[in-house]
Amino acid sequence: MEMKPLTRVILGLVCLLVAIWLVAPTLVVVPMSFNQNKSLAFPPQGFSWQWYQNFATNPEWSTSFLNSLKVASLVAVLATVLGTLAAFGLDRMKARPANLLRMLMLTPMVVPGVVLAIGIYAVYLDAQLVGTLTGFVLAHTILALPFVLIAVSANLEVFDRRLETAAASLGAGALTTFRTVTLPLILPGILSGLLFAFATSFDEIVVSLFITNPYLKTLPVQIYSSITRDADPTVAAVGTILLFATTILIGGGMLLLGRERKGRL
Amino acid sequence: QDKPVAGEVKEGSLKGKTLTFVSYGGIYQDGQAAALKEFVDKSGVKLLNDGPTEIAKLQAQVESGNVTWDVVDTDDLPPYVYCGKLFQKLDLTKLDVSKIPEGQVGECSVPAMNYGVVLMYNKEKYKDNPPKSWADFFDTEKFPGVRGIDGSGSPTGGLLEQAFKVAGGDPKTMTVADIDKAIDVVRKLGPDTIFWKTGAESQQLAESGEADMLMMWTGRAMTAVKNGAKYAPAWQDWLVVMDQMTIPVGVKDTDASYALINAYLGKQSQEVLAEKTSYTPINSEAQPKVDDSVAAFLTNTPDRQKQGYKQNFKFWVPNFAVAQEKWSALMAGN
Amino acid sequence: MNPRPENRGAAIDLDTVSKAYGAFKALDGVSLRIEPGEFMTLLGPSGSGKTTTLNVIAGFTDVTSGKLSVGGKSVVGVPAHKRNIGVVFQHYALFPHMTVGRNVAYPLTLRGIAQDERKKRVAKALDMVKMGDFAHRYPSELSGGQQQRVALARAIVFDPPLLLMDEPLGALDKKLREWLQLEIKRIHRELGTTFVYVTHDQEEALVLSDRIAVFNRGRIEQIGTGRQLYDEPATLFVGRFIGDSTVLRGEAKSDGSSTALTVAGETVAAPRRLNGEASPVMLLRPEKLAIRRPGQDAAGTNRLSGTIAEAIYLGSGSKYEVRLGDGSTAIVRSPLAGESFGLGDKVELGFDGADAKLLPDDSTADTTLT
Amino acid sequence: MNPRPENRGAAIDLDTVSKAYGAFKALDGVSLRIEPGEFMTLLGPSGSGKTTTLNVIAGFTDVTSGKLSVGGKSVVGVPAHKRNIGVVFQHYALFPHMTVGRNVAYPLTLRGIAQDERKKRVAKALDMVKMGDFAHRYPSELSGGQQQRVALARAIVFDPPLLLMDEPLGALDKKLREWLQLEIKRIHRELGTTFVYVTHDQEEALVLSDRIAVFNRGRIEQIGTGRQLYDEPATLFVGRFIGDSTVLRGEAKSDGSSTALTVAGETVAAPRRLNGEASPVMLLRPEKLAIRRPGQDAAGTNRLSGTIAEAIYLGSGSKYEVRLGDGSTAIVRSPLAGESFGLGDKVELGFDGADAKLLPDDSTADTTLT
Amino acid sequence: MSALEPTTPSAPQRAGWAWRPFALTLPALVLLAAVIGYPLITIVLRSLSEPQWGLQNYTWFFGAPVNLTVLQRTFSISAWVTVVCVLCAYPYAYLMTAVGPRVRLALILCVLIPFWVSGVVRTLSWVILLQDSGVINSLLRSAGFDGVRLIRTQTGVVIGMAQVLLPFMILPLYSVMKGIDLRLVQAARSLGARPSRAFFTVYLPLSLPGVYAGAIIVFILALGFYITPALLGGPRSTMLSTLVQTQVLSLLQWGRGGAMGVVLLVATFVLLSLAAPVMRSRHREAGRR
Ligand SMILES: Nc1ncnc2c1ncn2[C@@H]1O[C@H](COP(=O)(O)OP(=O)(O)OP(=O)(O)O)[C@@H](O)[C@H]1O
Ligand SMILES: Nc1ncnc2c1ncn2[C@@H]1O[C@H](COP(=O)(O)OP(=O)(O)OP(=O)(O)O)[C@@H](O)[C@H]1O
Ligand SMILES: [Mg+2]
Ligand SMILES: [Mg+2]
Repeated sequence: MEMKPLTRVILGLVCLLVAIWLVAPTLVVVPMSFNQNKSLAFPPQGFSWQWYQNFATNPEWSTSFLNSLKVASLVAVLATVLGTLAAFGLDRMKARPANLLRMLMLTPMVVPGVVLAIGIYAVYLDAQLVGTLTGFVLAHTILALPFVLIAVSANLEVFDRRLETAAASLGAGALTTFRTVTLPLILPGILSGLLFAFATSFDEIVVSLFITNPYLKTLPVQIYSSITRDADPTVAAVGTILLFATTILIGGGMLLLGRERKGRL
Repeated sequence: QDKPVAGEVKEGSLKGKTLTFVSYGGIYQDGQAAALKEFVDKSGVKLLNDGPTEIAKLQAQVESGNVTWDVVDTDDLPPYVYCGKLFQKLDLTKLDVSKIPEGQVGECSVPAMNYGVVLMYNKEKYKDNPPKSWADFFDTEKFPGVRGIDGSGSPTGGLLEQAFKVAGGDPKTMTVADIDKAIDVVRKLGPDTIFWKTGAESQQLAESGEADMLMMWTGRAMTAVKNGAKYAPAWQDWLVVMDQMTIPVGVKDTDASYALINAYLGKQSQEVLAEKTSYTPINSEAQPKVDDSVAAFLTNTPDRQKQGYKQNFKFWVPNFAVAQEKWSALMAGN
Repeated sequence: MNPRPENRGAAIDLDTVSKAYGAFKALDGVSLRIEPGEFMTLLGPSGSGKTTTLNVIAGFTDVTSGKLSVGGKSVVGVPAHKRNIGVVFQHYALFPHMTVGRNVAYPLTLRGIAQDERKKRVAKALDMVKMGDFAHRYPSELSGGQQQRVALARAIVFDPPLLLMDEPLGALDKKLREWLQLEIKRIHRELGTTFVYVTHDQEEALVLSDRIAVFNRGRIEQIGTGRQLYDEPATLFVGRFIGDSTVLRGEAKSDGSSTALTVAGETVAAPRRLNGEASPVMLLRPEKLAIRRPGQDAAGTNRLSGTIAEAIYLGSGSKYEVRLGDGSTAIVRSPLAGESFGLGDKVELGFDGADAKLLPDDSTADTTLT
Repeated sequence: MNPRPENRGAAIDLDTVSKAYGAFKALDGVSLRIEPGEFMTLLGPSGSGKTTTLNVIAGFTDVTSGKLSVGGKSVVGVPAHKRNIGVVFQHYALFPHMTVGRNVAYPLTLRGIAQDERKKRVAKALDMVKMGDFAHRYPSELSGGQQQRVALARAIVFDPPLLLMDEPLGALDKKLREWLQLEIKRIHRELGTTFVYVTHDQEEALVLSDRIAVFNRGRIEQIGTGRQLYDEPATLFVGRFIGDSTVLRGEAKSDGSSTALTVAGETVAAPRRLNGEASPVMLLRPEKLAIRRPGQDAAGTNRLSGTIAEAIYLGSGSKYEVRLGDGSTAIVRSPLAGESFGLGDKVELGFDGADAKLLPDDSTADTTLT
Repeated sequence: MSALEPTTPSAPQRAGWAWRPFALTLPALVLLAAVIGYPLITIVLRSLSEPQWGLQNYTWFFGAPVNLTVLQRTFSISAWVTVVCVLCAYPYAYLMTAVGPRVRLALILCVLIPFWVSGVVRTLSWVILLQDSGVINSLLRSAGFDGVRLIRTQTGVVIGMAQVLLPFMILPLYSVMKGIDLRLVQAARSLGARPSRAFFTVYLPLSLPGVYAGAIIVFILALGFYITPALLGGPRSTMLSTLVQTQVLSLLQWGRGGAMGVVLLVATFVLLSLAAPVMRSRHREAGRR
């Protein structure tokens, strides 16, 4: 879209501010992680690696971190698959039932966390799911599902369905059409759904606090207990590690994937 | 059967058994686990640590008849409020409570450790004329400045009683209607009052100097000072607080739970606990080796014990729900 | 017609098919039988239901009522991708995220055709539409006509026994169109493919088709060869839609063997009886009308006088619009060799009564014809 | 040409405009002057740069080099919305989130035209394209041709002094197209609007345009009236692109006043000198060729023998493709009245040397012509 | 080659997707029913049955002014957060579609990074940044603005919450904007629309699905926020979740907590269904059958 130079400058500035706003609180974590004292004060004092050491050597931290990775990855996949399927179904349904079902699927987002958490806990006690990987994955998947649903639905709204017809006419079955035509074109939506799902699980605390047990703790549970009982900068160290890990992973990944698709104008 | 002795464990008595001990995690629970190490080694029990303690979670277990927690460390009020409902009435013949300070053993609980809620003030702000008591804390004219109050959830009975005193009442004869009067005193502190939500936040408030007078847990106060906060405590009427050891209703092996608690109450266990966590032991014979900065905030010295203020349990337990509701209204800006 | 012996094309049978969008009937009882290997063209005004018919055959549109079979079997419930039908969409429907090459290779990939073979066939198809140099472009980097050609190549590349084409050459210049018409004819001849073809170019329809179905408002008005439609239109609509025509209206009188029409005082007659139509009209093709200066020697049995209202130079001849006495317009085509007339010239038109077609007046039924 | 006196149309001046996409030159030094009120048609093969030219004029595409002025003023840097140009896009570009009515009202709303007036003008424009009943539909609920008509109405409704139309009638049937051609002509005449028009329909180009610019590979080959292009093509490309043509190639010999070409043993001559072209070709229009059975009385000074390779029935006459001795094809059109020939018949073609055009052979330069 | 496979005449004729759409939603629905359907029903039942059967929990909810204040505040803070998110995310997402791959990468990173640092930690960072002695106030002071109160105000809460939720707005928006046919904007320009006009009448409406998607996520998530308003706000920015938390976790007042949850749920759904017709426009409906 054409823009006046002034508009362009203003847009750039606004976005710069937004970007700073987005990353500033994350960056604050970095200096805090090198604090010499066991404190989350800012500005931090002294310099020390001890919190990183703590993260690496204390099994509570490292295992909970790995657990979170595991749970979040499974959740991301499961929720994305289920959510995308559902978004499709809804997209192809008559408006009325679709709206109803859509609402239903949004409930996990709306019900206050505690209320849901205790409900799920009661169910899990009966089903022997407390503190199990399955338990975590199922609960988090439910919580993540609405994000995937919404993100994918938004993309389906703007997707040109005539292309699916074209693919079918060329001999592509439903699945193939989906894989070769629909999927690549709504991929941005699915990817953002996937990210949301992963992040939801990775950061979920309220339900996790209830369904956790000594065998299986996720990172947020660990962070929570750490932060409620003592101001442990290990939390900041974890934050910093995540920050750099993601920057490298995402940045590197995107650079490696290389050339942007230039299909669409 | 022999009278139990705190800290004594029968060799191999719990071999093959498993106990789940629930507390609040972090260094506190680490310390508790260390304190119980001897018990575990000797009895041969397998000890699992769980947490954090959520009463609602416990309730769900009790209601479903599927109780997986064997010994639970809780805040000070719940064992009184839910005594008999969620927590077993304790059979004191199975425990040695002789070394526990006066008046701390409840019907359903024994204390897990002591700490205090202490008034901390900014030394630089008040210099020569520091606040000395809760009365000063509530006096914004003589002592202007930002106050920080525990807003992490439940009301602190002791604080409300102090507030009620400021309003001219006598906590000993407090009635339900008086709760409002006490809360009004807090409300009058004005919009500048900070209600901190986590211990970490209170510590952070002290270290950054945001608040001039802070109601703080002693452990946090100690850490803040250690980290360079220019704050000092006013010990007069510090509020005695303790975590409680309880046994939930419906545990599979009650005796094993008793054995754990009894071991926990032992002198040596309590010394280990204090050294690891800097909380005050509840065995009066315990002599933990701690450095000066920690010692300064231990509450079990005779002096401290004299200055301490115990809340009126008899009043708060039945009125807990009412107080909570009124307190929530204050917290919600009403 | 005349299904070729080597025939592998599929037969299509539409039986009183209707398709409604809400209250609006896009198709209204369409019955159409297409023989294996036949080249059937759908002709009709904009919005008359041609694309909808193709969509029904291809399986993209559910019918509201009616039956459909392809290759002798009912295809109700057969999903589009199993019908093995090549489709050129009016809107192209190229995949924006694939290059031209991958777009065209797509149906082959789906059929598991080996890389080598695939490359060869893609190259061949692209060469046929003269897009060989563009395999690496994305659709957004092509001109309109180039996109259309890619769509054509994509539909043809996998040799489907049935090809549906919705104005596949509409965006192309004459030369290219003629070249591709030849190619399409070749495919039709060599492979015996059944074609259902939509075009607005009547010449194209005449050149390519075995039969033509004329659509109007969701119905088929007539099906027949190009000559049949031109010479023997079943309705006034068809007569006016196909080719140029002059329509004479007037007071009608019918005797035993012929009908006379009085147009603005002049009477013309045709040797056919009225079939009870209240208001018959007389339809004349431009080449059946002879044009000359008034009083010149006459051809034909009937004559009408008028004035030249428009003269159009057509390269290979001239086309005149002649205003008649009743204000209506007659269209006359004269070869370059003939006499030429200027605007406003008074002329006389002569024609043979046998060349006129008497038809019932259905012109109120259609608003898209002027 | 001949700008009308009441003229409010805008003049356009393109001065050696080039547009490159990477290494590919979509426009390569195009210079084009369009007079105020002129009707200029751009003709050319698919991908030759017509749409790009329109985009440059409308301001959607930056030029790589060259100058452009509209209405006498340079429009470099003038944003598209200030150019006040109506555009019918080849891809329609209807707003999918607005009804037909709101689509057409859009330019009026932008110009702050009052509701009443707006309604009237929208209704008029929609009626003109015969879409009056569809005002409440969304574009996705229309057929291809209906969408195109809405696009047309939207471009016309605000009476812009300059209208750019990219195949505005391409998806319409003949009748509707003729009706809209008349409307476009009327607008052109009554309002003096300048038109830049892209079409693939040569008849349409001839009917509508004052002048035609023939594009080829990003360049303009010739600009002139339809007759000029047909009768006096400047290049072989133009000659072959416009209308049917027969191209004779052979050994050439030139004397003082005429040039003789030997085609498969038969020699034909044209009364013009070679202008130094190494390999001249002779271009003949179909109607300049007379067809007859061998030995029959001859017309014209030259004759060639051949065989009927294809006979096409065209409604108003026949078109023959005649295979000549050297394997090339001659195209002949004969009126319905004339004699008719069958496939394989031996025939003789006669023509007047004066009717043949001698042109340099540039056929290697273009691959899209067969 | 036979043209067609044998057919099953009874199956419905369908383009592309041979499965019934409902089947596609089934797995999600089953999981939904299993994992939260049951708890949800229990909650509703408990809100009606504890301590006795009846509506007492609801009359209590609507009888206590503090609840209504907090409910109203919850919605208004969420609305503000949503507005701020839309306003900030829109230009940002747009820029993402308009720049080259390198800048886009940087912009995407800025969006994704906050995702990975625990929400609790991030909120603590905000406390540090916003507090009176914090970084932002120091900056403001040196710029001459003294005594700007950010922390413990609703402004502070909105700033913090919006930052946490911004990625949920930006990503759906970006993915929709990427698919917009810019030729339509050209068309608008040719018809006489100033860039701003073309933007508001064409680009914006076409990007609305993304705005709606993001806004719904943000708004609903904001409704349930607990930690951030608690830490960044004061008593005057308490949100409903905190009250629910207190009722359930501190008081074991299931009935009341449940009733609050149900009220929140119903209120949200009412709002959503009011918004639904706006969100499903007819021009898309047309493409479906
Ligand atoms: N974005 C692009 N990138 C690369 N090449 C392009 C791009 N857009 C157009 N072209 C090329 O520029 C040339 C001219 O395109 P243009 O659209 O002007 O053709 P046209 O004359 O309108 O053809 P048609 O009649 O098929 O519409 C074409 O060969 C096309 O492939
Ligand atoms: N989704 C829809 N909703 C309502 N009416 C529709 C829809 N799709 C098509 N129509 C209508 O159905 C009729 C037939 O449309 P169809 O596309 O078959 O026409 P067509 O013969 O292909 O016309 P064209 O030559 O213009 O492409 C048209 O009048 C059109 O407006
Ligand atoms: Mg159509
Ligand atoms: Mg073009």
